[in-house]
Order: sequence, then structure tokens, then C-alpha cells
Amino acid sequence: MRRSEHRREEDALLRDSARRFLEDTNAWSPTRAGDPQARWRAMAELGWFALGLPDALGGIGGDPAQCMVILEEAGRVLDDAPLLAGLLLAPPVLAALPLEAAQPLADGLQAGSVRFAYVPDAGLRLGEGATLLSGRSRLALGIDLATHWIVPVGSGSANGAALLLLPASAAAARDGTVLMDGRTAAALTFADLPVAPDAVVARGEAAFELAALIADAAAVGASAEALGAADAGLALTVSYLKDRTQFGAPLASFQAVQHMMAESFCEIAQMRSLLMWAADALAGPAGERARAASALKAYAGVQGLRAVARCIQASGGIGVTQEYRIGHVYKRLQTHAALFGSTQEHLARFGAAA
Amino acid sequence: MRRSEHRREEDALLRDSARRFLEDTNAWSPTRAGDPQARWRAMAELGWFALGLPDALGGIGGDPAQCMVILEEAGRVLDDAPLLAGLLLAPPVLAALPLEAAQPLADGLQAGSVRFAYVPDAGLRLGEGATLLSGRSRLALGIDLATHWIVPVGSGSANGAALLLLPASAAAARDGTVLMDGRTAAALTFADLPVAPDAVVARGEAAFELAALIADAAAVGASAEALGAADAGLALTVSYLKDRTQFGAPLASFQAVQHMMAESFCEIAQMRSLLMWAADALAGPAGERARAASALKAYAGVQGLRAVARCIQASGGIGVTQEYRIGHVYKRLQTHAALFGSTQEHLARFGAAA
Amino acid sequence: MDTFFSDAEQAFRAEVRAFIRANLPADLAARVRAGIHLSRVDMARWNAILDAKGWAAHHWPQAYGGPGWTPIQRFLFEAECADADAPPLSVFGVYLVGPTLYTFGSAAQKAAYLPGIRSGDTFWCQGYSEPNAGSDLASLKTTARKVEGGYVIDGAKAWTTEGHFADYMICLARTNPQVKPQAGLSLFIVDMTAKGVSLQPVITIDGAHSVNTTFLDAVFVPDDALIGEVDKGWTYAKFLLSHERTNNAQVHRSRREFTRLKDLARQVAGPAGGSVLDDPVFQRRFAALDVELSALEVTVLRVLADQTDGREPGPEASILKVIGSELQQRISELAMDVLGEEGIRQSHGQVDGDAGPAATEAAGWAERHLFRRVVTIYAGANEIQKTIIARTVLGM
Amino acid sequence: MDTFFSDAEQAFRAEVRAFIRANLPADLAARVRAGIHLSRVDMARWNAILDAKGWAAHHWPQAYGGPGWTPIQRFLFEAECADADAPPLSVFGVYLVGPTLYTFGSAAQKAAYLPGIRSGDTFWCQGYSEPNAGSDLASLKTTARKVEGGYVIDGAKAWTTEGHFADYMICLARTNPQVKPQAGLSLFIVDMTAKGVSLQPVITIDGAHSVNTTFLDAVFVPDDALIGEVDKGWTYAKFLLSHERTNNAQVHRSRREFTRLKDLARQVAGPAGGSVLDDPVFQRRFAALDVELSALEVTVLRVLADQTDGREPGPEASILKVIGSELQQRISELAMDVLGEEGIRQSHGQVDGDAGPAATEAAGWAERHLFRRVVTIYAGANEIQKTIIARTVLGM
Repeated sequence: MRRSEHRREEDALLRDSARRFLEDTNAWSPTRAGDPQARWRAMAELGWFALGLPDALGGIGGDPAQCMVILEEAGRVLDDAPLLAGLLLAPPVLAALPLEAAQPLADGLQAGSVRFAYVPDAGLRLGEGATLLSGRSRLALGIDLATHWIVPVGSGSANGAALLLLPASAAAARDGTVLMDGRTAAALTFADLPVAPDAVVARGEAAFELAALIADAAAVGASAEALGAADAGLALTVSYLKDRTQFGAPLASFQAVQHMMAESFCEIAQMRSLLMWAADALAGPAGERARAASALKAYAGVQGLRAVARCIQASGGIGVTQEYRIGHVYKRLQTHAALFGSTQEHLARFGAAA
Repeated sequence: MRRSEHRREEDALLRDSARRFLEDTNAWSPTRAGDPQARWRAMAELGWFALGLPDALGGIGGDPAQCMVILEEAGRVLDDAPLLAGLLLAPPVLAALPLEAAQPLADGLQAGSVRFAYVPDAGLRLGEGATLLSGRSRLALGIDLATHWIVPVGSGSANGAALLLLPASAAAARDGTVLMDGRTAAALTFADLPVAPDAVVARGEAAFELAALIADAAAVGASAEALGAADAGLALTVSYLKDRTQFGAPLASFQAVQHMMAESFCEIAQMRSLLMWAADALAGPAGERARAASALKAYAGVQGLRAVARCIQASGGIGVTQEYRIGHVYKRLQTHAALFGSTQEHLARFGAAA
Repeated sequence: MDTFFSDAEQAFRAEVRAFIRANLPADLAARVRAGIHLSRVDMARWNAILDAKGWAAHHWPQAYGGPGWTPIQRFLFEAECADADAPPLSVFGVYLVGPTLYTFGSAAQKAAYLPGIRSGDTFWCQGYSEPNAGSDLASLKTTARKVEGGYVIDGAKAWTTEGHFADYMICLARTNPQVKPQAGLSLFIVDMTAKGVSLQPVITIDGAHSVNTTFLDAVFVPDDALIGEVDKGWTYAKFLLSHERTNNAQVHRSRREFTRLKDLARQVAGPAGGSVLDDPVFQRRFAALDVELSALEVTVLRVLADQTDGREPGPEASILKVIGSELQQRISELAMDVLGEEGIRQSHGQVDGDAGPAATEAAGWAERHLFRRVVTIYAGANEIQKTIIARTVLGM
Repeated sequence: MDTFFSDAEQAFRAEVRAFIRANLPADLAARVRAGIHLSRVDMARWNAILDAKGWAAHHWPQAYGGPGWTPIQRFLFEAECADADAPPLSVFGVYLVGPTLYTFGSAAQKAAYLPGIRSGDTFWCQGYSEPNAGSDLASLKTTARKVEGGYVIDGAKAWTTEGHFADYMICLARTNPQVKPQAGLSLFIVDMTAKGVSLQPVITIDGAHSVNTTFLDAVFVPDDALIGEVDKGWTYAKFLLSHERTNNAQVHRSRREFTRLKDLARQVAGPAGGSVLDDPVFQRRFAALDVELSALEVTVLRVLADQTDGREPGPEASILKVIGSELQQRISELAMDVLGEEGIRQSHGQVDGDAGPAATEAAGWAERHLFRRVVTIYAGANEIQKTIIARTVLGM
């Protein structure tokens, strides 16, 4: 949050280069690269997956705030690449592995050949001497592209928790779907899948803590994407309002419209503040981290969504057409409001922690 | 709610005459009558207390909607006369008494010499063979002026409930206060007060039902006053905004101000709809009556208050001065939001009943 | 709200309910429950059933084939239809074009068009709004030039809902460019199969096709396609827009959706065990919404009671669109919160049987929720409605 | 928010906390907890204690007696003061007049007035707004006419908070009626005991007297009462208004009130048994408010970090007043809901001891709640702030 001048300059350079790449290659771009895997490797070549990795694994320092720059920029163009898991969640998982197991994965991550998906826990359990995995997950993003799955099990309590890293070839029934915002996702169902010992990253207290960190990081990262989307949506709307004339004057000149956009601006600025706090807190103690993550997630799910709804309203009819971008921004925020814990769950957790 | 043309004409006449009287004699009027008892008798002479009384007791038919006309008009001028109990609550209590006991009270009510106060239950109980009254009430309005107290006891359940009619000379510790809106009120504490058999209007199921009716009627009547206050407050504000020039134009010409007032208008119109439903439902079955009363009370406590807060905001600095009326309207609505069951209590009850 | 209705009205309601129960096809009701954009065939089927009973044009005068109901009876009829998940009648034909024709149309127009609207054989769309005039109807650019035996219409119309299966458009076009903007407009009936009419589908935010842009390229319409007098179209259009204001409240549909959502919340697992509706926070949100919906129901009834008794509509008529549309959005927003992850899935793995109520109903709710952003924009954006309330009701 | 602060800043915070704990008189803290309008004596006492430590003018440059703190240190100092229920420093003297004088005043003015502001010996009030110019400062009517050796000021000033115990007013008056409205204004120091100055108390909605209307009837001020250059007053005043924007957020006071309210909610009986805070609906409302307050705290810190690092303030500085004032109101609205009937009592029967926390704290909350309506109006009404955000930040 309080970044040195040096870090701020680095952030700006990173933002510029990410924005250029993403704008040139995203789904809204006419020059989009067709092959998701090739595009992913191009991202890897830009060094994005080194940002969050520790030095020991060949990364450049593990700064969540820089990962947020990427995610925010990806959100701006409504990118559908499942960046979150590789950028934010893989680093702590790899750091928890023995170096000899972690290094090849870290190398692959940075090369773009190893791609992670986060499979959120919704009552997964290990039976039979903690070797057989059963149960159903919540919706997981990026299952189609992933080579490895990050799977927290029994993460509701330290007792019996485990954090698994499974190959994407593992047997699981995929209840796949296209999400409201057009991305694909799937809930995985495991039926007594044998889990090899080396697939277990952590057990017990350590797994519980790692799963909590990952869940918080996912909530924060998803909100960073939402923030980017909302911020770009506001800019798009304001620009449209300046051009569009109704009743003999630009829409942007009407006081009611001005106030609507000012309110959305306030909400997005507050959301950015919460993101800065949460990004900072990801590296800190679990209590404040959880509070900050839940505050951000809850705010994004209510006020963030409302800020974008107001943009649709101010845009008028065009705002509700499929071809115009603001509706897609709304769908992205609505989608993120449902993923990684609902607004009410996060609000309840935030309240209970205070 | 669906009143015949004839009834509507009657209502209009009643409204005009009540408004004239109230505007001439209320606390904001320069010609205000100084003596509250004399003013009360003048109200009685206008026939107000006959409106809600049944024919059998010399009244004119027991129409709650007409009583609401009076209460709404009293609210418009922020009258501090405790009309609610005499207009709305006394009639069902008197109707539950034997005729020979009820008639003198009904006569006195209509003459202005018998004045009721409603003492809401907050854990009152009858001990020692149901003859000794103990416990503390909620805040009661009009204790200073009253000759009789309507006191529901144990009204949380039919088992052990009683409805008492006590003379105001009964021994009770009065924890009196000036309310936020300037009226006086008191919580009464009884300590083993002997209750004469003829002070018991009803017991058990009958008392429980009567207490529920009275509680609902109080919530509705208080909201009728709040509606009158809010409606007059909006009119005052709109009129001020048309006069007041800022930035070279009347405040009323600014779009943001127009929309604020339109929103308040919407809320007040919706509140009126709920009042019409609730007034109607007072004469109907207990289930719908409770639902309608709670809907109105909850709405008045949130949206009603918000409608008036917006009037203060639009008025600017003058709106927060003691000498200007809109702040007093706000205090009246805030006071009524706390009396006769809070917004959250009513909302919870409404939700549970649905 | 039962206290509001007389015994005769309650009996009427029971009769309507019995008729619907006996005559509404179950598959039609199921489709209404599942989605929002019905096909022409779906709507026509129900229209024909009602027409056979004499109830299709239920708010038209008896002289034009209406059943002669009071506004309150219409309210009850619509409430029962919504409760039973009956398809809505075509907004444009039955609600807007019919009243315009029987009020301003010629005898020949009435004879030619009203029966088809009643029976559901013909469908209509509306040609008011234009690509460059959203809520600002006075700035319309479409022109109708007088020629021998008729007019030639040129221009484009935006947001022509159901235009792709409509037979006719009721079209506002400028016949006189010399006078001030509102004065030179006329109202025409345009045959959608006429030469020069073409449509471009507009896919809306929910991914569905119910709206179009309609291009009118030198479309000839005969003289008898003009409704009423030339240059008076603005007056007729305003009449049309204000005529069915209570319809804009959509109060029956909202009540039905609210009830269904509450049922759903009873069945969906909540975050803290039990159902969503066992969560006091959700309970209170449902209650707060129910309070506002109840208020709106009474407000609609107040407006209808004025109509029944022949009084001028009170100022409360002006708030129906604003409040009604906001409540529609709040219901679907609450639905998304109730549904959680199920609400953002466009498909569900096991919808056949044991997937649970959330999975079965989720897609419909999500589509409605997205499309619902439109209700505060169309039929005069709510900001415009608020300005109208401030100016006309409050005199600001 | 601890992750935001460096170890050195955390140590500074501990030092401040220890000092306050050792030096803040308990009776003063109790009065702050109980009400809102403090007397001059109350404020001066705490001001003097801080001044003795060199901390009174904590955001002034060291050259003028400030402690040389960074903006973040000031944030922490203010947070600790609020947490401890220390009286606020005089907004006008320390926050507004001091910076104006050391930025635009003459050497003689600095020497004459700054020490008294620091020590709390002199109090100031603000003479900007006028009875007929609420948020529209450009339309001011008060005039200052040049005469031999000084100026003669005529006019009236509205909303002079603390005017009845202020020693001086900083007064904006029109010196040149020929130029466009903003250009002809000058800024003067007016001695409140000067001939021609009279006050009329304005009782506010909470029944208290903290505000006045000040009449200036041919008040003579000497030439050296002019601040900076003649006709440049508008520039100085705007500087003044924008200088302490973070102060407008009132974030420390709001956090303290929030914490106190939550403590109170733990002790007040709730409707369903247990405490108010055992009610999940209240829990969630507290949480939602806490989220927004946390966001505001970070937003303030972002603005301060920019100041610390010498960057131009970002656009987020413009939202502080709007968000901060709305949150202040929402906290006191929640307080009224927590307090129920206790909240509308102006007096309490048994405040000595066993009346419970609701009774002891209710009067203060109610007064604050009422007075709180003013915060979205003063210092530029929030509607004006939103217009400014739209125009200057969004370029609309």
C-alpha cells in the first residue's frame, strides 16, 4: 500500500506493458491470438509468473501488489485467462513443497507449461487412512487449461485438513458450465480417488493455514479483476456520456447523470483502497489478512456491482445490449460476487472477526 | 381504503375542519390556546372522539380511516396533543366493557373530560392471584393529561394476559422525560399495585387479542401522524426550494434537487398506501391487521425518515436550525420510529407472518 | 390485501382462478416459469384461449369486445394470471395499440385490426424510439412524406421488441418539419412485410433476441394507415404512454417472482446450515422487499379505484413506473444472492431430477436478472420519470 | 490496517498513546464521550497540554512551531486522540486559520496570531458563508470599503460556529464590486470585540447553541488586518477549503464512534433476548458499515501517503468529504436503532449507576444524531461535491 517511489515506478512500467499486451490480445481485440496455450506462454514470457514466486524458486520476490497490477489490467479488458491461480495461489503452494519438488513446477510455471487451477473446497474429504479423495468442489476456473489442480480438503478445520496438488489427469467428474460472464468453469466430483503421498503438500494445521491463505488470496485476486473491470467500465461510460447528446445537450452535462457517475467514482475509489489494504495484508498475519480480504470481497459484491449498474443506467439502451461492453463488465462483477465465497459469507466473517 | 364517494366527501369535510382547528391552535400558531385541557375539550366538541366509538356507546360508527384523517392532520402541524389513545385505542377497550361501565367513560371521552393514555407493555405482570400489578412499562404518551390508563399486562401470550383500565391516580413511579420531538412521556413502574376487579377489562385470550389490536392500532395511528408530518414537510421544502436562489437560479430548478424531492414524494406516496391498507385492516382479521400495521410502521421508520432527511438536505443550512420546521418533522418521525415497537421488531414480525 | 376487495370481487377472483386452472396448458406455465422471452406461438396460444372466453382484451370497452370489467376486476384477473404463471399478453397489441385504435382510429381501422389483436392472430410492435433519440422522443428523425395515395416513410426505429415476429408496427414519424418538434409528428400503421422494412436483431445483455433495430427505407403506406389526424401523433403517443401506467408497475409479475423466490430460498442450503431463508439476514431482506411490494400493490389499487370511480388519476399514478421497476431489479438481485454459485452457471450438470431447485431455476433467474437492467431505462428512463414527478406533481 | 505502518510509525503511535494516557484529564474525556458541543474552556485546556509538549499545531511546519511530523504521523496522532476521547482541536484556528496565516500572512500577522492559536489562548471563527449564499460563496454580499488607514466592513455572516466565544473572525468581504464575482474578494482578520460586531445565536436542530449569525455593521479594521493582497481573497479561501480535506473525512471520530457504538450494542438488550449485537441483522449492519469505514481509512491514508511523498493529491482526495460525512450519518442512524426508546429520551430517570449503558449514553447519541444532519450540508454540500467530482475528476 505504501510503496516506495522505486516500487511505484516498477508498478507503472509493469502496468503499461501488461496493458499493451492484454489490449492487443484479449477477446475484444481484433488481433487476438487464437490459441489460449500460446497466449499463456506469451504471458509467461513477459515474466508475470515470476512476480509472486520467491527468490529461492527463481522468482523475483513475492510481491502480491504487483500481481494485483496484472489482475487489475486483465480485469480492465475482461480477459478470460485464468491468471489468478498461477499468479497468486501457486507461489505459496510451491513454497510449501520440498525444494526438489517445487523447482520443476516453478520452472514450468514461469515457462507457461505448468498451469494451475484452484479447486475450492465445498466438503471434500480424505477417507481410508487419508488416501482416498471424495466429494464435490465449488466452481473452479481454468480447469480446461490447467495441468495441475490445487485442492484444499477438509479446510473447515485444522483437524484433518490437507492441501493437495493433483495432476489434471486425475480422475474426476467435471460438472462444467459456461459462466454468466462467458468463461468456463467446472465443479469437480471425486469418488475415492487414490492420492499419492507426494501429492499432499501439507496436512493438519499447516494445510489449514495454507488453505486459508489461498482462499483469501483468491478472494482478493478476483476482486482486483473486478476493480479493473469496474474502473474501465466507468471510464468507458463517462466517455460515452460526453459524446451522446439527448434533449439538446451531452448527457454528461446533466446534473443527475454527473452525480450518478460521481457516486460510482467514489465507490470504485473506495474499492481500490480496500484492494490496497488487502494486497498488503496478504503478506501479513492471518487475522488481518482475512478481515481485509472479506472487506474487499463484500464491498466488490455490493458497491462494486452497484457502481457498474449505475453505468448501465446512465448509458441508457445501449448499456443493455450484448455488443456494448458495459453489460459484460456487469456480468464479470456479478460472477465474481458469487465465486470464492458470497458477499454475505464474507460480510459475516468480517463481522465475526472484528 | 375503497371509500364510497359519500365517505370521501365526509373525509374531506372532516379534514378541512380539523386542519383549520389544528392550524389555528397548535404550538406553531401565534393564537395558540394556552390550556391543554381546554384545547382538548374543544377537540371533543368538534366530535373527534365520537368518530371511532360504536353506535351503541353514542358514537358514529367506528371507522378507523376517519380517525386517521385527524391523526394525519395533527401530524401535519406537529401537534403535541396525545390524540392517539382517545381516538383509536379507547373505542375497542370501551366496547369490551359491560355497557353500564362503558357508557359513562364513552360520554366523558366525547365530552373531553375522560382522557386516555396507552401504557405499552414491557413485561408487566399480575401476581398474587392476579390482583397485584408489577413491572415497568414502555414509554407512554400523554400521561400528564390522562385521566385513565389503558394497561395491557402479560400481553406476550394468551396465558395470563389481562387488559386493565386504571385511573390515572393509581400509584405508579413515573420515569418521565421530554422526548426528542418535545412531547412528554413516561415509563410507569408498578410495585404490587392492587387491581380492583372492575379495572380488569379482559383476561386470557380476550385480553391477548384486545392487547394485540391496541398495539397494532397504536403503530398505525403513530404512523398516520408521521405521514402527515412528512407530507407537510415535503410541501414546505418544495415551497422553500422554489423561493431560494443559489448559483443564479431557484434551487427547485436543479435536476439533482428535483430528483431528491421526487424520491421523497415516491416514499411518502407509498407510505400513504400502506396507511390506507393498515387503516382498513384494523377492522379485519388479526393476521392481516398485524401484517399491515408492521409493514406501515417499518416503512415509516426507514423510508419515511429518509424522505424527511432528504428534505433537510435539500433545504441546506436552514434545515438544521431549530427555528425552521423541517427539523422538527424529522424529530417527530425519529421519535415515532422508536415508539410502539422498533422498525426491526416490526420487520421481523412482518417477515415471520408471511 | 384481502380487506380491499368486496365479496363480489372475491367471487370474481375465484371464478378467474378456476378458469385458469382448467384452461392454462401446463407446458406453457412451465415455460413461463423457466424463462422470459416467449415465442409468438406461446403467446398466441394463451391469447386464443382467453379470447374464446371473451377475456383477451380484458381492459377494452365492451363495444370493442372487452368483458366490461372494472379496473379492480382487471387487477384481480392479472394477479391470478401471474400467480398461475400464465404468459403475459402482448404488451403492444392488447395494451397499447388496441386502446389507441379504438380511441383515435377510423371505423375501418377498428374493424380491420382489433379482432386480430384480441384473438392473438396478429402481433404488433412499437416504433417510437430511434437510435439517436432514446428517451427524447421529441427529437425523432424518421420522416413520412406525403405522396399520391399515401406516405413514404424513411428512417430507423430502435428497440423494436418482438419486431421479428410482429405483423404490424405502430410508427411515429415526422410529417411536418416546419413546426416545433412535438407538433409535426403523425402515427402510422406499418405492415412489417412491406417493401423497405428490414430488421437487425439486437442481442441484449442476457444473450437473448427479443429486440431489434428496424430500418424503414422508402416504405410506402396507404392513406388509411394514418391513425387519426396528421401532425397529431405526439398527442396520441402521449396518450398511449400514459394510458396503461399501472401496467408499468408490473406488480403482479413482481409479486409472483417474489413468492417463487421465497419458496426457492426455503429449499436452497444457506451458508450457516439450514436453508437460505433460515438466515435472519435474508429473512429481513425478504421482509423489507415484501413491505415495499405490498405498498406498491396498494398504490396500484388506489390508481385503479380512482379509475373505477371515474376520478382523475391522483399524483400517485406517476410513481408506479419508478417504484415498480426498482422493485423488479431488487427482486432479481436478491435472487442472485440466494442462488450463489448456481446463479452464475449458464448450464447445469444434472438438471434432470435430483439437481435441486436452485439448479433447475437458476438459468431463468440469471437471464431475468440481466435483462432486468432494462426496466429502469425503457418506457422513459427513471431519471426522466423523476424529473416529470418534480415538475408536474411538485411544480418545481 | 496495521500492515500499513512502518515499525518507526508504530513506535511513534505508542509514544503518542502513552502521552495521552498520562496527560488527558479524565473529566475532559468523559465530557467528550457524553456530548458534542464543548466549551472554549474545555478545548483550551487540552490545547494547552498539547502545546506544552509541542504537539498542538501538529500539522504546521516546524518553522511555525509544528512538530515536523509526516502526514502519516499526524494521522496516527489524530487516531490516538480520537481513541482516547480527547477533545478535538479548534477546527478554525489550528486547521484553517493557522495554515492561511503562515502561507499568505505578513510576518507581523504570523508573529501576532500564530502563538495564540497554538497555545489555545485565542479562538477563531470563520466568516465565509452568508445568509443568502449557502454553498454559493461567489455571491457574497459583505463589503469592505477602503478608508483612511483601513477598511470598513458591512454585511452579515451565517453559520459562524463558535463565534460566540471566538476572539477573531477570518472574514471574506467584497473589496471590488466591478470585477467578476470571485475576483473582487479579500480576506480580513476581524476582532470580534470591535465596534459594530454583533451576534445572534442560531439554535440548531439538536437544541444546542454552537452556531451564530454575525452582523458586521460598519466595522473598522486597520490595514494590517488584510491577509495577503487585496482582491485575492477567493484564492486564499479556496486554498483554505482544500487544504485540510482529509480533516473533512472525520475518519478518526467515526472510527471511535463506531467502536463505542459496537460496545454499546453488546450491552443493550436486543429484541429477541441477548444483546442487540447478538442479532445477526444488526451484526451484518455493523459489518457493512465497518467495511466502508475501513475503506475510508485507507483512502485517507492514500491521500496522506501522497502528501508525505510530495506527490500531487490523487483524485481520491475529492471523495473524502462525501464518503466521510455519509458514514458519520450512518453511524448515528445505527445508534438510534440500537438505542430504541432510550434514544428518544432527553432525560433518564436513573442515570446514576444502574440505569444501564443505553440510558447513560443515549442523550449524547441523540444530540449527535440530530446535529449530524449538518455534515452533508456544510463545507460544500455533498451535491456540490459530487458535481465537483464529475467536472474536475471525470471531466464531465
